[in-house]
Amino acid sequence: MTDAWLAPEEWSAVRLSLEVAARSVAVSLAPAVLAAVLLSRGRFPGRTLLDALVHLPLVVPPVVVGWGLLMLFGVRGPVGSLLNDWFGVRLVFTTEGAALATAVMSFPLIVRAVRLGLDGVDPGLEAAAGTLGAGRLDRFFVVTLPLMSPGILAGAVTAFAAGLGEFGAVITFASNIPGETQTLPLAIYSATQTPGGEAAAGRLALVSFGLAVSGLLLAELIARRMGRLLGRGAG
Amino acid sequence: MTDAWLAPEEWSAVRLSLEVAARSVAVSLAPAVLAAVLLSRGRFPGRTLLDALVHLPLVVPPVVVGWGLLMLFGVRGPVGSLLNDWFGVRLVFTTEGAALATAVMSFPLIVRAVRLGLDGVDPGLEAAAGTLGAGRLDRFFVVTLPLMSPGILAGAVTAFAAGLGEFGAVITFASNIPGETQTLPLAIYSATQTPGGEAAAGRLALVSFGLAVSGLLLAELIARRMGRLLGRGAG
Amino acid sequence: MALEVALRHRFGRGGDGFALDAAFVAPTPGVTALFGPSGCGKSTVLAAVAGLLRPREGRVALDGDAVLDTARGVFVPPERRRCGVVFQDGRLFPHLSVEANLRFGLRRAPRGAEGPGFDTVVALLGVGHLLARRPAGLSGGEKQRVALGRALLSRPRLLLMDEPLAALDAARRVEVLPFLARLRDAAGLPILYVTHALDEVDALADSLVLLEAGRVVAEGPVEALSVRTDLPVLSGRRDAGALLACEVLAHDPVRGLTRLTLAGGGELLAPLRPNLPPGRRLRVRVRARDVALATQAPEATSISNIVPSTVTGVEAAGSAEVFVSLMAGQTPLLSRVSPDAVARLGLRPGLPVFAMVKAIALDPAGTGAGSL
Amino acid sequence: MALEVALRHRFGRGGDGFALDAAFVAPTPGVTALFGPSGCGKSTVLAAVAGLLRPREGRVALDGDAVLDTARGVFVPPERRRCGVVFQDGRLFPHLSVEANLRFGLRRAPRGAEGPGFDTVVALLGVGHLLARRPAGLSGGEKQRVALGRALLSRPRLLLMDEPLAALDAARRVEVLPFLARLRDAAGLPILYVTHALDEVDALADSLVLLEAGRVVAEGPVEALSVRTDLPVLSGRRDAGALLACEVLAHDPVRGLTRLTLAGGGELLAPLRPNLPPGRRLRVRVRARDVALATQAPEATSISNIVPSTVTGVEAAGSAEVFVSLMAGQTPLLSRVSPDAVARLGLRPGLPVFAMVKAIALDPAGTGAGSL
Amino acid sequence: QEAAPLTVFAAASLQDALRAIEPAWRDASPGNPPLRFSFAASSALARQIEQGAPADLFASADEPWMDYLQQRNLIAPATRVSPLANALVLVAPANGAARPLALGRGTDLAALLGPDGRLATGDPAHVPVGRYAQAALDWMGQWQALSPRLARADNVRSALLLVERGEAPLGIVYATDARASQGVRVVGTFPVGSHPPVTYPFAVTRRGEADARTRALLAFLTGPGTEETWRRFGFSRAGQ
Ligand SMILES: Nc1ncnc2c1ncn2[C@@H]1O[C@H](COP(=O)(O)OP(=O)(O)OP(=O)(O)O)[C@@H](O)[C@H]1O
Ligand SMILES: Nc1ncnc2c1ncn2[C@@H]1O[C@H](COP(=O)(O)OP(=O)(O)OP(=O)(O)O)[C@@H](O)[C@H]1O
Ligand SMILES: [Mg+2]
Ligand SMILES: [Mg+2]
Repeated sequence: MTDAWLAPEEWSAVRLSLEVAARSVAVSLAPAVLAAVLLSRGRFPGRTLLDALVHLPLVVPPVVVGWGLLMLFGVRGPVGSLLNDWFGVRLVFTTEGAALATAVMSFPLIVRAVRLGLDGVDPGLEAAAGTLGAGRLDRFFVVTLPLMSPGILAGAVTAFAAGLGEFGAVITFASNIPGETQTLPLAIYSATQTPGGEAAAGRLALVSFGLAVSGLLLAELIARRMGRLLGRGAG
Repeated sequence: MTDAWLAPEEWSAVRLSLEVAARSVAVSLAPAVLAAVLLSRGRFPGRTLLDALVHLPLVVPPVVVGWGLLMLFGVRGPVGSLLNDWFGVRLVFTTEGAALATAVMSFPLIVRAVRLGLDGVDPGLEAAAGTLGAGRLDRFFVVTLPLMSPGILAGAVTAFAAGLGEFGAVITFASNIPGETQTLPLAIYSATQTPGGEAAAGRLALVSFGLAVSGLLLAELIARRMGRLLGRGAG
Repeated sequence: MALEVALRHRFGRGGDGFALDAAFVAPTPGVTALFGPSGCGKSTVLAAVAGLLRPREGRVALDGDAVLDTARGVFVPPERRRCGVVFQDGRLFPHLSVEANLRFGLRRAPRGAEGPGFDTVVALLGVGHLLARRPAGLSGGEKQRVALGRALLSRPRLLLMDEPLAALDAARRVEVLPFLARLRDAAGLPILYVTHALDEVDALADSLVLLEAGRVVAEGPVEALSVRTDLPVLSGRRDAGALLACEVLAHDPVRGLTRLTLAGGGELLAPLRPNLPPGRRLRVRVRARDVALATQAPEATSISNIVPSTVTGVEAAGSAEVFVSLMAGQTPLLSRVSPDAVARLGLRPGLPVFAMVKAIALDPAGTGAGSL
Repeated sequence: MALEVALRHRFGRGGDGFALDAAFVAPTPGVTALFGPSGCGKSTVLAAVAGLLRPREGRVALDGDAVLDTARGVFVPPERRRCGVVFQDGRLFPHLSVEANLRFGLRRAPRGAEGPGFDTVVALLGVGHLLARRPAGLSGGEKQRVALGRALLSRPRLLLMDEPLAALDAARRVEVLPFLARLRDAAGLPILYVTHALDEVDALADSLVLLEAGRVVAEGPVEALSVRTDLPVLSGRRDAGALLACEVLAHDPVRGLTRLTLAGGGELLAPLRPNLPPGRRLRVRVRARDVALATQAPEATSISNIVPSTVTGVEAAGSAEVFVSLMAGQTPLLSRVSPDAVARLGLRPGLPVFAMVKAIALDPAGTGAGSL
Repeated sequence: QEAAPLTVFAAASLQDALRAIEPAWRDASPGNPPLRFSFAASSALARQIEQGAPADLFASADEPWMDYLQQRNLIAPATRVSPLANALVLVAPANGAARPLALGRGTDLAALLGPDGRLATGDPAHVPVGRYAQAALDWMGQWQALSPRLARADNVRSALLLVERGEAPLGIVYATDARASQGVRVVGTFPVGSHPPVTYPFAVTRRGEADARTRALLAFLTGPGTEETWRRFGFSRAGQ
C-alpha cells in the first residue's frame, strides 16, 4: 500500500473512519452496558419502552435517524442548543457528530450482545459474592462485569465493524466534509454515485474489508486471551 | 388505526416490511448458525477469511452491498443469470430480492449473536452427551443447539429489527417499487424526498417503531419461556 | 444467645411442590448440624439464613438481631449479613485465581473482624501450590477446599456450610475437622453445618436439627439425641451410639492412652492424644456397635474399658439387631448386639452387666494438632 | 479379560503442572476402585478412559479391544466407547426434564444391549416424583441420583463412576450399593469406581488401584491390599481392616445370625441377612478396630465370634495405636489395639490369642433386597 | 381485468409531480395502463436498468446517468428528451436575517456565511445539485474559497433540511425544493448562465421501446396536458 495507491483524501477517510468507529464504540459502550443491565435485570415501568427506544435506530432507516439527531442535537434542537449555549459544543458537521451518529446506530447492536453476555452469567456467583460481603456495585464490577465481558467484547467488535460501514445517519447528520466527516463509506458511496466510479469504489471497499479483517483478528486474539482469563481454557 | 390513517400504499409497505424481514430471517438463520459453529468451533484454513466475509456487509455501506448484489444476482450477473436460465428465477426487483438483500445485511448480526450463544454452552455437557452414545450431529442438535438458542433468538430478533429498517441495500438491489419492494423504510425515504413529506415520514417511522415494539415484546415472551425451558428459572 | 430460624416457603405449586415449614433455635456460640435425607430442605434453610432466598414467611435472628422478619418487613441483604457460606456446588469465581478467590471475602471484611489468617488457611487446606491457578483447572476436591477456604477467610459472623467436606479424602478431613472445631472454640463463631456424616457431627456439632421433608422432626443437644432409639435416621446408622461429654484427665504415653473423666461420672481410656491439655472438655461417641456386653468381668483381653452398667432397655431393631440401653452411673450408653447375645446372656432391664469398649474404638472429637 | 489402562499426560508446564503416569490392569468383569487423595488424578484417568481426554501417550483396551492407542493412532470417540460416566460435577442437561435426562442414553443404546429397566432405576433412586422437573430445581443429592440413573440406563459396556454416592445420605447409599453390586454380578458389567469411602470399596470393588500424585502406588485384589499395613492411605483409616472372602452357610433367624464360611477356613457369625441364599459368595471387612484380643477364652460376653489365632506381627502406628497382624488358620486378620494392651497381654509374634469380633460389627457387603 | 402496468423509474425529486400526473394519464384515454413507479436516486436507477430492471421509462434528474445508459445502449436514443428545467437558488432560514439580493459574480457569499457558517448543498462529487452549485460558485470565482466550507449532503432534501434547521446559514438548492419548504427563504436565484441548465432527461428504455404505450406516456409527460402540473410543482419547460 503506497500513498500512490490511495489518494491523500482517501487516506484521510481511512483514518477518519477508524477514528469515528473507535470513538463511537468508546462513547456508547458504557451506556450500552448500563442499558443492557437495566433491560435484563431491572423491573421498572417503561422497561419495554426503553427496550424499544434502544432498538429504534435499527428499525428506522439510517437517514431518518440522521434527521432525528439533527432535530435533537442541531443548534436549534433541545439538546444541541443547550450544548451550544453552555459548552460551546457543536456536533453537526464535526467528527464528534459523525461519531455520535455512528454510536447511536450501533447502540442496539452493543446492547443486544451485552445482554446476551449478561444472561450467561450464573446468578449463583453473584449470590456467592454477596455472602462474601460484596455490595451491589462491588458485585457488579468484580463478578458480573468480567464474566459478561465476552458479550461486551462481541458487542464492541460488531459495533466497530458496523461503525466502519455506517453511512446514512452520518451523512445526514454530519454531512460529508472531507477530513472531518468524510469517512470511508461516504467516500465509497460517493464513488458509486459517479458513473465510472466503480473502480474507486471497489478499491475503497477492499480497504474497508482489510480494516475489518484486522479488527476481527485483533478481537479474536483478545477473545481467546479473555477466554483463558475467564477460566474457559486450561489454567 | 384506521385505513384512513395509513394510505393503502403505506399499508402495503407495512405488510411488505414484515414479510421481507421475516423471510430474511428465515432464509439466513440456518446458514448463520452453520457459519457461527464453523467460526467458533472449526479449525480450518481460511477461517479468518470466512469471518471477515461474514462481517463484510457490516463494514461496507449498505448501498455498496446492494450494488454488489446487483452485480452478482442481476440477470446479467454470474449467479443471477444462472438462476434465470435454469430456474427462471429473478431476484432483482422482487420481494424475494428485497428479502435476500435484507438477509445479507443482517447476516453478520445473527452470526455474532449465535456465536455468543454457542460460546456459553458448557463443553462438559457435550462431552457427557458423547459418553451417552450421542454422535457429533446428535449432540449438536439435542444438546448444543437448544442450549445456544438464547443466542439464536437474540440474533433473530436483532436481524428482524434490522430487517424492518434495512434501506440502502434494498433500494439499490431491489428498487423502490410499491407493493413489491417498497418496504417501510423505503416509503419513509420516499416521504423525506418529498417537499413537506416530513409528517408522512414521521408517521411511518412511528409505525416502524410500533412494529418493533410488538416484535420485541413477543421476543421477550419467547425468551422468558425459553429461559424456563433451559432451566434458568424454577422448575 | 442463639440463632433463631423460623421459615415457611414453597417451591412449585400444589401437592407436587416442596413445602418448607421449619423452625429451630441454634445456640450460639456453637455448631448446629442440619441432618436429614437428600431433598429434605437443608440447602434451602441455609439459603434463607444467608439471605439468598426470600421465604414467603419467616424470621431469622442472630443473637436477637433480626436479619429477616417478613412480619415486620425486615430483610437485610446478604452482603450485610456477613454469613460465610460454603456452597454445595462450589461457586468459585471462574475468572479469578485461587488466591483472589480466597482473598475475596477477606478484602471485604470489616476492619477489626477476627479470624484465621490467609497463610493458616492455605496451609491447612493444602492449596498453596494452587494459588496462581484458575478454578477450571482444579480437581473436585481442590475446588471444595478453595470454597471452604474462601468462606473461612471472609471473617463471618456466622458460618453456613453445606457438606463442606463431602469431596475430601479421609486424611484431609481429619485435618480440617479439628480446625473447624478450634474456630468454633476460639472465636465463638456460630456454625450451621449440613452433613451426611456422623463423624463430622461428633467432631463439631453441639446441637442437631433433624429435618425430614421440610419439617423439623427432632432438635436438641447432640448428646441427648444420640441415645434416642426412636429416630431411625440416627439410630439406624452403623455409627450410631452415645455421644458423651468428658474432660481430659491425664495422659499415659507409655500405655499409649489418654484418660477421660465422663461428665456423668466414671472414666474412659482412649487412644493417646498428647496435644490435648488436661482439663480440656471434649466429646467421644461410644458407638453402639463397639460396645460388647458381658455378665462376668472378662479377663486377659485387649479391651481397656470395662464399665459396670445396668441394662435399662432392650429394643429389637429389625430381625438381626437389638439395641440395649445402659446406664453406667449417670452416663447413658447404647449397645447393639445380636438377638443371640440377648438370649445367651439373658439381657433384660435391671440386669447388671459389664460394657466392654476398646480404647481404639474411641476417637475423642474436636482434637488435632496446629493452632489458629 | 481385563481393562488395560496405561496413560501419560501432563497439565500445565514445568514443575508446576500435574503429571499423570499411571498404568494398571482392572480385571473384568469386576469392579476396580480408584482410591487416592484429592488431586491425585482419579478423574483424569476416568476422562481418558471415557475418551474425553486425549492423553499425550497411552493405551486403553477393554477385553483386548483397544479404544485408545496413541502409538498406533487409535482413538475411538466417546460415543462409540459406550462408557457410562457418572461425573463428579453432575453435568445434567439443564434444558431436559429429569425423565429426558434419564432416557438420554437409554434411547441411544444399541438394540439388544442389556441392563436395568427405567422403572427399576427410577424406583431404586427414588426420583419418581422428580421426573417432570428440570435439573435446576433439584437438590444436590437429587441431582446426583439423576446423574447416576442416567449412566446406569445408558446400557454401557463399562461404567465409570466418579464419587457417585458422595452427596447421598446414608440410607440411600445403603440401598444403592447392593444394586450396583447386583449390576456387576448379573450383567458382568465392569466398573471403574472413584471413591473416598471404604464401605463403598467393600461393597463393590474386586480390585483396588491406589493413586498418589498421578502414579500407581499399589494395585491388586482388595482382600490382599486390605491386610497390608504399609499403605497409610488404607491402614491409616479408622475403618481399615481385613477384607475376607466368604460364603453363606446357613441362617439362624432365632439367634438373628447368619453363618459364613471363610475361604481360608473357619466360620464367622454375622447379623442375619435372610435374603442371601446359602452358597452365595460375599465379603466381610473385619475392621481392625473391631477386633479385640484375649489370651484366655472369654466367657459370658455378648461377643459372638471368638476366633483362635496366632499373632504374626506387631507394628506400632504412631504413639497411640498398634497394628497386630493375626492368622486364624489360613485367614489373615488385623487388629488395632493400644500400646497398653500389647504390654498387658505380652503380644508378640507367635503368641496364640483369641480374636474377638462382635457379630454386629460385621456387615456382609454386596447384599440387600430387591432384584434387577 | 386491468392492462399490464408500465414501469417508470424516476428520480426521487420528480415523485410528487409524477404522482399528481398519473390520474390525468389514466383519464386521458381509456386504454392507458396504470403506472408503476420506482423513485430513487438517478444513479441507483440507472444501475438497476443496466442490470435488467423491468423499467419502461427512465426519468432522470441528471444528464450524466442518462448518458451512461445511452452509451450502453440501454435506452432508445431517439426518444431522449429533456422536457423540464429547474432553477438553482440560494436559500437561508426563514426566520433568519438574510435579505433578498441579486446574485452575481461579485456577491460575497463568504461574508454572508459569517466566520464559521457552512454552505449546504448536495455533494458535488455525486449529487446533481452539488455539481450545479460547484459550477455556479466557479462562475462566481468563489469555488476555491468556499469548497472547504461546504456541507455536502447526500441529496438536495438533506441540504435543504440543514438550512431549515439553521445548521447552515445558507444553502444552494433547486427552486422546486425551496418553494415547497416553509422553513427557508429564497435569498437569490443564480443567473441562468452561471451553471449548465438544470434539466431532467426522459427516455424510453430498450425494454419499453417495443410498447407503443410507453411512447404515448412519454409524449403525454412532455406534452401540453401536463405542463400546468409541472409548473405547479416548480418545474419549468426546458429552453423556456
Ligand atoms: N485443566 C487443567 N489444568 C491444570 N491442571 C489440571 C487441569 N485439570 C486437572 N488438573 C490437575 O490435575 C490434578 C488431577 O486432577 P483430577 O481431577 O484427576 O484429581 P482427582 O484425583 O479426581 O481429585 P479429586 O478427588 O479432588 O476429584 C489436580 O492436581 C488438578 O489440579
Ligand atoms: N427452584 C426449585 N423449584 C422447585 N423445587 C425446588 C427448587 N429448589 C429446591 N427444590 C426442592 O426443594 C427440596 C429441598 O431442596 P434442598 O436443596 O434444600 O434439599 P437438601 O436437603 O439440601 O438436599 P441434598 O442433601 O440432596 O442437597 C428438594 O426436594 C428440591 O427438589
Ligand atoms: Mg443440599
Ligand atoms: Mg475428581
